[in-house]
Amino acid sequence: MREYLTQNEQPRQVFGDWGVHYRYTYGVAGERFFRELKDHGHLVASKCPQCGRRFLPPSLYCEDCFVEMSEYAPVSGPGTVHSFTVVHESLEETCLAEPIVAAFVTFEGVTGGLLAPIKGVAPQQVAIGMKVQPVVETARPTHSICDLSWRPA
Amino acid sequence: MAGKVAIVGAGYTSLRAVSPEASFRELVFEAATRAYQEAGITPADIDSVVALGEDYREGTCICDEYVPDQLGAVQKPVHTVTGDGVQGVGMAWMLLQSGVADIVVLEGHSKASNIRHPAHVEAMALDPTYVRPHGWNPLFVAGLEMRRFLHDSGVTARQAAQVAVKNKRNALANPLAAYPAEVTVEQVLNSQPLAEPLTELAVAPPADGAFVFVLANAAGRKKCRGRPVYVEAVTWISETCNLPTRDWGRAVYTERAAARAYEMAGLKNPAEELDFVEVDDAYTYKELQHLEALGLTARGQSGQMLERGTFDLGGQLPVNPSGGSLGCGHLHDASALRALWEAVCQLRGEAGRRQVPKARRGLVCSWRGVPTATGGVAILSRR
Amino acid sequence: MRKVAVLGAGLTRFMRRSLETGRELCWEAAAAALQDAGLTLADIDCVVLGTAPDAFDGVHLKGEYLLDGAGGKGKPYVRVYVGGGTGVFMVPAGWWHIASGAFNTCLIVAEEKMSPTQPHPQGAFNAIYDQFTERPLGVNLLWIFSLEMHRYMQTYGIPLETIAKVAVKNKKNAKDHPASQVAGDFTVEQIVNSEVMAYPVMRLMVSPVTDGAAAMVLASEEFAKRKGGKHVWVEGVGWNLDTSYWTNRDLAYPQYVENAARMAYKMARIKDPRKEIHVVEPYDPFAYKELHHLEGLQLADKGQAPRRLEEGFWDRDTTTGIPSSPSGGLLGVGNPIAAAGLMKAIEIYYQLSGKAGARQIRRNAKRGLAQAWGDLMQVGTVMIMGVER
Amino acid sequence: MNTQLRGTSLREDDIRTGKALVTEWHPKIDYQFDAGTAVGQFLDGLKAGKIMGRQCDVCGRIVIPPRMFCEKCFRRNDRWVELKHTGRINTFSVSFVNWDASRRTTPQVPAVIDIDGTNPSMGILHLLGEVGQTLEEVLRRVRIGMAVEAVWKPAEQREGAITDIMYFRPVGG
Repeated sequence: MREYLTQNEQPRQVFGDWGVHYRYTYGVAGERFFRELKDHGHLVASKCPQCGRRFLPPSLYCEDCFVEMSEYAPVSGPGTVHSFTVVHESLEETCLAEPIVAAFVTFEGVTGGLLAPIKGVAPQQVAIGMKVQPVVETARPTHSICDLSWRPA
Repeated sequence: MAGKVAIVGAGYTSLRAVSPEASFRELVFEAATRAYQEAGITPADIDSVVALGEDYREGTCICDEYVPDQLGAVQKPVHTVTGDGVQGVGMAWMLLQSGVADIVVLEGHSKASNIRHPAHVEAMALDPTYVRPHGWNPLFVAGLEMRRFLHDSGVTARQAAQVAVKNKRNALANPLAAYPAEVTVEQVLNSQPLAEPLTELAVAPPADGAFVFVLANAAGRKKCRGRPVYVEAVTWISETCNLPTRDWGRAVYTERAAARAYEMAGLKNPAEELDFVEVDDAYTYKELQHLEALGLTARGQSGQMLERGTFDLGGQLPVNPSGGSLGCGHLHDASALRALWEAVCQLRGEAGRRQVPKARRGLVCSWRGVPTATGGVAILSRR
Repeated sequence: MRKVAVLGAGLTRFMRRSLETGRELCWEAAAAALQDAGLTLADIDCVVLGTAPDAFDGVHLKGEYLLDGAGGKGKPYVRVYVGGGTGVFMVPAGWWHIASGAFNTCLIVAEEKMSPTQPHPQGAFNAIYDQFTERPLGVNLLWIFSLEMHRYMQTYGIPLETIAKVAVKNKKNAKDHPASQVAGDFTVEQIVNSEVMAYPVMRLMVSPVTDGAAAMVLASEEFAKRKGGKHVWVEGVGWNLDTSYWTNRDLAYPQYVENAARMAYKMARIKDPRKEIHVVEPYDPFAYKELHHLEGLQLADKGQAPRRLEEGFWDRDTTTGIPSSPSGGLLGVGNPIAAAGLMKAIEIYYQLSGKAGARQIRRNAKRGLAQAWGDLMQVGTVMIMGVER
Repeated sequence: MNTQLRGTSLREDDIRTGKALVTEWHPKIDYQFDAGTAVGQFLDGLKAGKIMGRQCDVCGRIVIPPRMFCEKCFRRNDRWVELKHTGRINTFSVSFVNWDASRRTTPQVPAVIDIDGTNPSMGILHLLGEVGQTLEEVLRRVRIGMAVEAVWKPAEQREGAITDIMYFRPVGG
């Protein structure tokens, strides 16, 4: 037994794994958004009765006015790429064979926007300001945000 | 008010990529021993403790359990802030101003090397409904921010890369730093792309280490012998963490925190009145974005000023003389304490080869990292 | 030290699993508190959030995730943390934001959404144990409580039936609480004969898994006076953290609770708490904890809280004793950890301002105390409120 | 107070039947913790069949689990001390619940065991064994204050972990 560890083989590590996983409800507003997406293929926004702005994704409350939002309406028209990035690493920090083009897309007259991958276009051809259309997976839906992607408009 | 608040002791460990010979307790004990010795106090003098910690990074659920022993703070009023070092200073400042404590200890550490799947851990911070299910490496948030910042400000990717060159070079003069190096702009730009335009050398690599500070109000200072560095202002602001409604190009949290801090410290022309700044540089572009938000450059001018050498050691306004997180290593929330330690060294004139001549007042600007829009500003002075 | 007033409070229902996300729960409680105070978010200078481990909601940097629901957007916002003691600790934290002179108004919000954790929320608690010398044993949460309870019972010779009466009392009190999740009329036999979880802890002596949120608005004296009316004031705050080497401690007595209480009593200039505290909300995630804590709070001698219980000293309708957990506590109302602690502080506010409705105690209460506890059975948080006299 | 509180309660069935939508997430939340100097060598000691504590010469305490500092005197403590393989039950529990809240038919008996040779007497968390298969049996055979001894894994199976001690059992069976 020593006062100091001075050689490579001396330090020990103890492994630990939390061993839990999670199941998240979508919430009052999220339930509405994903029902509309599932049943009608719409993206719905909520409207603040105080400031009048429309929010995407919809929310139970306006984060500025702090009042309840209970009016929902579909968002129409093409979206605009506000920013995008090409992701090369997985969650395990390994190199992805096929990089993902992740884009944040906004809609005219709507506060906020949605994050989803742009598909069917080379990363070099994506630019800020580019118009895109939402594509909703209907063949094998997951009823999650993974059902949403963008294609050039 | 209980008089000015001062830092009277600053303790540290060296920073390194891995630290297998020391447990987190042993790292903190080393830093605390230094801080208390410098302040001339024993644990009996400590009225309250503020610690920084986030459970998923510590690997411990309710990580505040493991704070007191290594600080000699068993059975004291101890609490943890899940916030950065500037927020920690803020809590200490309020405890001291309220008079409930005269001497407060602030602790933060990182054992980032112990996390086996760091991207999985950081991804847990993403909204579980609208963002996380995509399964993207959370660096994508920084990639989106960087692209939009470059687009809005006109700063170029080369200029952003220059931040890594400067900071890693500054770190060569910092004995604590884990990642000092001479690198070129080309090396930064051509390193492995992670979330374009972000490349590997544009990201501050994680490091292990610990910092402990002793803070005191006027009554507390009577019990301490350490050379005081005064906290002239401390502010913290959170913008929304909700990615869809945030500003992707600007650091609005820093703009607001800075405005309050300048008012609190009575600064009219901060670019003239500050002798150096330590700003968060978790990613290269963040340094420039934060400098613009601090109002220390006109919007869109940070890149050109950097190229002109304004922010170099020896420039008009040295930025990250310590080497920043890019040069020292990223300690998560304790990164701001690394910056605070640099500010204390500079203001005491103890920064050695990195000393900014006649440093009288400095600023620390923090950010809690992706996906947050939370950060703080602290202004420190010699008098 | 500036004086700090309570202007309003709000709660959500406490539920086994809520549809609402954590953010939505925060908003529901915070909006209710602002409404109670007659204020809007624009009147709030700063926000303090309390929530126990990230592992329940399953969100890292949970304070950041919850912030817009808690009203923190664009404001000085911070999450402070002392494990299970966090809920009551919101009051000390809000207090120093105002007492320091830094801010005039503070919204404090506490949230817990435990239901996302699978296979069971209890699993998240495994990682509270020491990662080197305890977790590899295959620990579970109930161990530490049953170990502490057994030591407490053994030291003072307390029968299981007496401890069960805490659950009977609190579940009954909770019948009048609008947030309550597990209220009801139970007999001592039902409690004692309920499923053995980890002896001596039986299923009905344990508070449930809960989702919920609570919020409170605090303000400086200047702000409160300008607003007018009679106010409840924060008179004392205390908190204390013991060693993390919990197996090295005396498990029969919560010294850290005593230390936290003494800090708060000193600030409130209380010399004899048994005379000067008129209503108390001690933390009761397990039945024995209420008794253990009443002793730590100096409201009963060591080992004597159970005897007082038998005498009815802690009953809600007592006129000579000190009503304890008139809300129904965690055993009756539910245990969304941080939110449950703040619910207890809120109960003191309701009792002192005469807003407790069917739960209003019969004693005329001028001063009350709420306390919480947590971590590895090592933290005590205390807050004392009083009305103008 | 307002008695019309908000909050929408769900039943497990609402989720199972798709009445309420959910997403699942299976993260990799795992760690390789640095045991460092004190605990690292404590684990080495277990591998060698020894229970080691640390002594502080100022307060005289001999502590377990060991640390390289004395938290009371706030100084580097002084030496390693080999403790006995025996101790006394400070408290125990009879647990029928697993970590995930599933139930056990035969109980685990966790205990705080004050290890002989510490000063003042202080303990560690461990399990009791050879004490029965039912609640009644365990309560009949185990008492707080009872002397117990460590039962070790065979030397070749030890790996330098707290589980190198399989459990503690009453002294003399």
